[in-house]
Amino acid sequence: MPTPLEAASLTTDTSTALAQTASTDRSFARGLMPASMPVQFLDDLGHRVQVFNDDYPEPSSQQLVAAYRAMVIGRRFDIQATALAKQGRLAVYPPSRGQEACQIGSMLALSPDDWAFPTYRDSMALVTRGLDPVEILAVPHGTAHCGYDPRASRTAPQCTPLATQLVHAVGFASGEKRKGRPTVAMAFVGDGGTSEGDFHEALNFAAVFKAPVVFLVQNNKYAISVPISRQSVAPSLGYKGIGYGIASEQVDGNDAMAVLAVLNKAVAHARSGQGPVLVEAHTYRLDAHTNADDATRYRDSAEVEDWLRRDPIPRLEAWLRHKGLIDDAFVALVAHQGEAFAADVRERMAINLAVDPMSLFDNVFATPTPQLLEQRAMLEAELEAEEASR
Amino acid sequence: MPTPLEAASLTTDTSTALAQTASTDRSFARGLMPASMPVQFLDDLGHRVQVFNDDYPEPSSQQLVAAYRAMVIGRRFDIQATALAKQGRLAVYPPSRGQEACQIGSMLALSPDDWAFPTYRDSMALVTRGLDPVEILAVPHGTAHCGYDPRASRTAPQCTPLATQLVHAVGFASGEKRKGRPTVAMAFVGDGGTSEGDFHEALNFAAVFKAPVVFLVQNNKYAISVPISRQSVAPSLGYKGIGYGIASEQVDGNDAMAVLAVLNKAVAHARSGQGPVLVEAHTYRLDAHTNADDATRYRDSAEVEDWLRRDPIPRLEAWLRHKGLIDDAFVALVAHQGEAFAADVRERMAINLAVDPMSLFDNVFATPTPQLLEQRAMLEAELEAEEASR
Amino acid sequence: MTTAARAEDICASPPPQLVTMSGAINRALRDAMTADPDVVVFGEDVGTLGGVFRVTDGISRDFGQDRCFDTPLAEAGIVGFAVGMAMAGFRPVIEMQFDAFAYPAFEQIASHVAKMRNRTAGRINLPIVIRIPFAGGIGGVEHHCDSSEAYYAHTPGLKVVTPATVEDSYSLLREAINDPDPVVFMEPKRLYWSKGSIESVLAATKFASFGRAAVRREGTDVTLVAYGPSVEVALQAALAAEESGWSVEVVDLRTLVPLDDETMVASVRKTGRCVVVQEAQGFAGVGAEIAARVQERAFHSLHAPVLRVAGLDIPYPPPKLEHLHLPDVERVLDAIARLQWDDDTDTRFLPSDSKGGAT
Amino acid sequence: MTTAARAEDICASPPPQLVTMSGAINRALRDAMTADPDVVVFGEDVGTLGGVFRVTDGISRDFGQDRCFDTPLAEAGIVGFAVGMAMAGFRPVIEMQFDAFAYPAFEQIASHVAKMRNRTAGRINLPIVIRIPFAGGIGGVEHHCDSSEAYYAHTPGLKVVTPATVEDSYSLLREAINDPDPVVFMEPKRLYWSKGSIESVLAATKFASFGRAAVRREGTDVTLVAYGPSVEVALQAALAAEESGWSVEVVDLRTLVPLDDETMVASVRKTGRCVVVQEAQGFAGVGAEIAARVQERAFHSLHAPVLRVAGLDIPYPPPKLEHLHLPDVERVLDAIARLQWDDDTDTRFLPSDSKGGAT
Ligand SMILES: Cc1ncc(C[n+]2csc(CCOP(=O)(O)OP(=O)(O)O)c2C)c(N)n1
Ligand SMILES: Cc1ncc(C[n+]2csc(CCOP(=O)(O)OP(=O)(O)O)c2C)c(N)n1
Ligand SMILES: [Mg+2]
Ligand SMILES: [Mg+2]
Repeated sequence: MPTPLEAASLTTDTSTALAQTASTDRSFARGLMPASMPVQFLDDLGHRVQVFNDDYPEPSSQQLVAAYRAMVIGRRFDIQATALAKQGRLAVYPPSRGQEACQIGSMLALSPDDWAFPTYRDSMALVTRGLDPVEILAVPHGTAHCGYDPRASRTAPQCTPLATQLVHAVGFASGEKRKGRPTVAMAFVGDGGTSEGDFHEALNFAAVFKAPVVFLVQNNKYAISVPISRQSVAPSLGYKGIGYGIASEQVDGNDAMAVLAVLNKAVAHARSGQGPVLVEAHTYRLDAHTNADDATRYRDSAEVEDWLRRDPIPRLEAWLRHKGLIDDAFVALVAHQGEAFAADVRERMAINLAVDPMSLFDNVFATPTPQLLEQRAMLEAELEAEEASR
Repeated sequence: MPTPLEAASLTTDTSTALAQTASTDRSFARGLMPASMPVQFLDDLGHRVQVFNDDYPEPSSQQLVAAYRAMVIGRRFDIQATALAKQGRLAVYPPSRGQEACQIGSMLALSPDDWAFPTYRDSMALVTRGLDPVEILAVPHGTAHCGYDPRASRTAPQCTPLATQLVHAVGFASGEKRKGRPTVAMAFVGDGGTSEGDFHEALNFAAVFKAPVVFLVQNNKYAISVPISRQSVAPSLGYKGIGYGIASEQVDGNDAMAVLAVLNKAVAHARSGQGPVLVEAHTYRLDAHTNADDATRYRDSAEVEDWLRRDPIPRLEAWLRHKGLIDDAFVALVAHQGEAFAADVRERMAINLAVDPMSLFDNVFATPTPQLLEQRAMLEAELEAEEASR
Repeated sequence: MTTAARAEDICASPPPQLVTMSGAINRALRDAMTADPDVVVFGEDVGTLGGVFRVTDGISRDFGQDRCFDTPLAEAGIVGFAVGMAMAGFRPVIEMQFDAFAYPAFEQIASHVAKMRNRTAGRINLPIVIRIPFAGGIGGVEHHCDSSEAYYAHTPGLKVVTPATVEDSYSLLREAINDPDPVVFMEPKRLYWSKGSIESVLAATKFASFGRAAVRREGTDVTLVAYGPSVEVALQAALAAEESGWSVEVVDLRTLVPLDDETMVASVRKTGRCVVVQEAQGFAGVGAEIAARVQERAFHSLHAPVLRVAGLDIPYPPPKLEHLHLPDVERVLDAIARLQWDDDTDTRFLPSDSKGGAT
Repeated sequence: MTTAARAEDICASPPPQLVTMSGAINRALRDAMTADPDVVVFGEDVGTLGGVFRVTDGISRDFGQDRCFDTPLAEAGIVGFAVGMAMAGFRPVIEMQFDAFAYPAFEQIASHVAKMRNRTAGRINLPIVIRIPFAGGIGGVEHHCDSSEAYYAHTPGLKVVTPATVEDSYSLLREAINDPDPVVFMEPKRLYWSKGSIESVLAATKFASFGRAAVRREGTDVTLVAYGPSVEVALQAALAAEESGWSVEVVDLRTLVPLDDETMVASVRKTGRCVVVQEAQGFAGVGAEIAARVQERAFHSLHAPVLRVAGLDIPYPPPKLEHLHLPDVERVLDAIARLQWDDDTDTRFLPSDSKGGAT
């Protein structure tokens, strides 16, 4: 883990000449730089690789077993949602199969009081957080813009306009800090989203205000059809942190143990008042962008095959079995729980929820304007007339 | 100078696993990183400092003498414009006194066919480019949005919305490259402007499209009243380049010899097809933000005094005298030329230029819409009526 | 191939081949690129993928990565890059993936694209076309269904075009690309799959002129003024109104800037009544401009106020409720019915305490 | 201190102390911050400097850097940061330095600030005030004089407020800060130095309600509807018109969203004629909405079309020409004169070939 940002604060009260840069030798810069290779604990087969970074304590067995279970359930949910989209029960679904280690690791690293600022793709993460899957699916189901209660779940609405919610996370985390609360905000963005101006502004605000935010870049190698090589020619997206004075890291995003180790530390770093952290997780989107997308147009199956060999679930499973932390019975149990979870989603999504037409006017403002009241009256009259004519 | 960006292109066709990051060890990163201390050739007294970077050839004597002359004239112009603003002949003027080394160096490093994309503050640079000072002052004079011909002068309009013209520079440079022309674009931004999302997007587009752009950040320590310490806590603004895979440098912005050396090389780098360069020049705005600003509200005179000792003009003068490249007579001659230049500006600005009211409608579109023709007719009638009633 | 083509030419009037609107736009891009090597297409996913609506399908393959390419994911960057490319002599046609995703570029559009010609006294013009798939009716989720035309129409220096037919989508886009000034080209998403023939416009030597509305249907009792996705709604309403004995004229504006006051006003002078139909939220939208203009210019011809049927003044609703938000035939018919054929003011939807009149 | 203050209380009616509009806004910020510790002020240069218009003068010093502080220079960042702060329980009052410099934040404003309450079914509300110094008339250079109110007024979920008097600037801002929803608070730059008394509103227990226009002057022949910087122009025109024998009523809208249809329409029902005055370019602006609404609701009371006097449909001109762009007394008088007191349609400015009428 990078050293704390003391050096950065050194620069805040210089006023003369080159004093600001006097403290900027490479050793300081190195303190903010990610490891030269992504942090990895387990190789593709689930063997423990040689530890090369003592800074990251190994996650507890308990956390690892929980991660395994959550990954299995998360994936089952994701597959179920994809199926519902294919059946037309959902208008659209952006799957995250293959990204389980990031999705689950990010949530297990948080305390219940922390907040998440997810994107449209982070549904597995929300399932892991304990949100009702049917509420999560309200958006693709077409019944709501956000089906869950963000305050109760401490989870901001899944954000569609790319990178825009990162700044919210920064303002929120900074606000919590100002209120004396120890909340950390976990802010999600994709590789493509890092190109947006809002990503830049969020990182800079976070650094300047020392906001307790962990920025998790899930570099799943594509922004819809555009490969990362056309998105950025930086050595790694993790190298963006230094330009803001933000401690940064890169991690093997398909290695749940490594993701947890890095994010546990990142969350602790942020919570301790040392400021934000940027983490790039190298992972892969195994499915198409959404069910409406045709991934064969822009990538070949060999590439997908290659990534299937790095599947995060068997990898962690192999390690946990090797350590004797789980066995056949447990694996079967978790698989069963996954099935039950999916069955529940299927069943409850089969019911068509009625959406109150008048809700259109309820939350534009706290109190509807006269203009909205007129429009409400019009719609009411229309619906009554329709009802009457039936 | 950083090594060329071959390494960056290595990353563009990886498709598997962590291959992308395999090439991202620190030695590559170092290739993009600025020097740990700003490049300097002359100390505050004009003594040649020990060369610590062989990568930057010393500028020619001819270029240095030209720079001296241009700095003297540039400053004289700036002082004259400031005076005109105080007298109310200009509505507003953003002075750049103290930033002569950057303003002049940036222009002398360009070929006549290159383009500049300046900000509101870069008026001295435009004087150095040979633009008519009265045309430059048309904006603060209130007669035009841009008084000069950008095509003839190969200089984009001085840009007010911060950092927005950086992207234009990138598109333009990329377009020139696509047309097979060897044009380089010099794009200007202040320390404050680096916080805008457009700065980020411009750097990324430039890197991805390998556009021949030199981004010159004049870190004059303030964005109106906001000091750099509240703008960024990065080790240096020059450290932002690596996050895009852009070769970067930082330079003593009050040392004209260093600025020229670094920018000469940066322009050559860009022109040779190696992609963009980011240069942070550490300098200082000696005057207020504009004549409407009161700098005593946010900084004390001791700080200004301190920077006066680093004045770029006496510094270069001392060196040139020491080397026997200029003498009293030359110094006097240049001072005289500066006075003559200022007198010409004063004289020509005393004339109130008539602005054609009907020009309001001429360039909204190539051909006015019917709606504009109606409004034109209305104004015409009004002016005729007014004329008649006199 | 050439022989085959000739053979086709000789065959007397084959049935017109139907293409979709997205196909017609694709064809317009290709024809413009063939006609002028400076025309380039770029944006998010417009290259290999061919765009999320497949509007640029195959163009990158057929014209090469230099002529049609993907950019990094940043809309302000895309628009700003287009400004620079135009300054270097290109004619960029850029795609904003969805309406609400053009908002990050708003500063570039409003402060630069719209104003560069004016700022430079005509020395730098920006022949840029900004294509924006817009509006709803396709069950899209939030941020994918905004009607944003008023933001652009209110910004001096932008031409704003919105085709309602397949033929117009080809013809107006060709004209937009030829135009020396920036054009915001708004493509009604729900019409991408609509079908029509473009054969006559392919053969034409001139494209649809900006500032010329089209009377899509003639009538004598009331004029419906509409544009883009609402033209179809207006036409359906006209058909239905016929059954109630109203003869309805439908004017399709085609370009919002410049606006064809003449055609619109001439129609209302003839019919004496007018309803404006737009999908965008009504408040301070383009429909307000049309209503204001019609009564300014045809006041003494009007037998009733100009009414507006517009989207509700609410954020675009979730898919299951969008049908309640979108102007439909019923709502247009209701507005027609309220055109004071019996000379009474309609107070039904006014707040009850104001029915009395003055405060 | 306390004694002194009491002594003052006892003194019978001292002459009212005059303050500038910028002073009144400063006072409103201070009073709101004193009343509620969750009110925070931030933006570019609002701290030590006190803002480029000195509106936040001394607040950082008196309330501390925690309550009033400078941010990095990034408008989308500022607005997005405010969204997060509001989610954490604060009531941010943020400043966009000038009108055109709010455009980089357009996505944050239109896609988040305006929609968060609606998106979350009321679970997250955003009590944010976005202060925007706007409009021209101060000889400002390009990008510093835009009238951008229509962009916000057209966006559902935003309240849009624009004071025309010193008293209102205090009262409406206090109300805006108390409002549970986001408010775009547009401050007419040229009125910053205007003077007035705020003593009565300081003493008031309630602030100006949103959605309540003010009749600034009563009259019987014609209604001028105006807001923000144009109210003063309308009042001057009313005075001048009196000399020509016209009795002119002036309605100051104060809030554009919500809009006070009632007051506006009641006035027109009384006078029978209406001119809308706005500084913004006219096309598809707020004035169009007002004209459309007035004729919708008071059609049978109108003796002439509702006319608009607005800025020209051009980019804001350089200072030496701005007087030709800005609606002035002459132009308003001319519009009043054209209100068909003699029942003729005015065709003077129509393109010559259309004077005949139909196409
Ligand atoms: C501002 C904005 N522009 C465009 C889009 C359309 N869009 C949705 S997802 C996407 C790709 C995002 O890629 P990435 O950030 O890598 O995330 P991923 O989908 O891979 O998780 C695009 C372009 C959007 N949602 N927001
Ligand atoms: C987008 C935008 N926001 C705000 C402003 C107002 N403004 C003009 S200059 C300035 C400070 C710029 O500081 P910096 O980039 O350091 O350049 P300098 O003035 O020091 O040369 C500000 C905030 C602007 N011009 N554009
Ligand atoms: Mg991705
Ligand atoms: Mg600066």
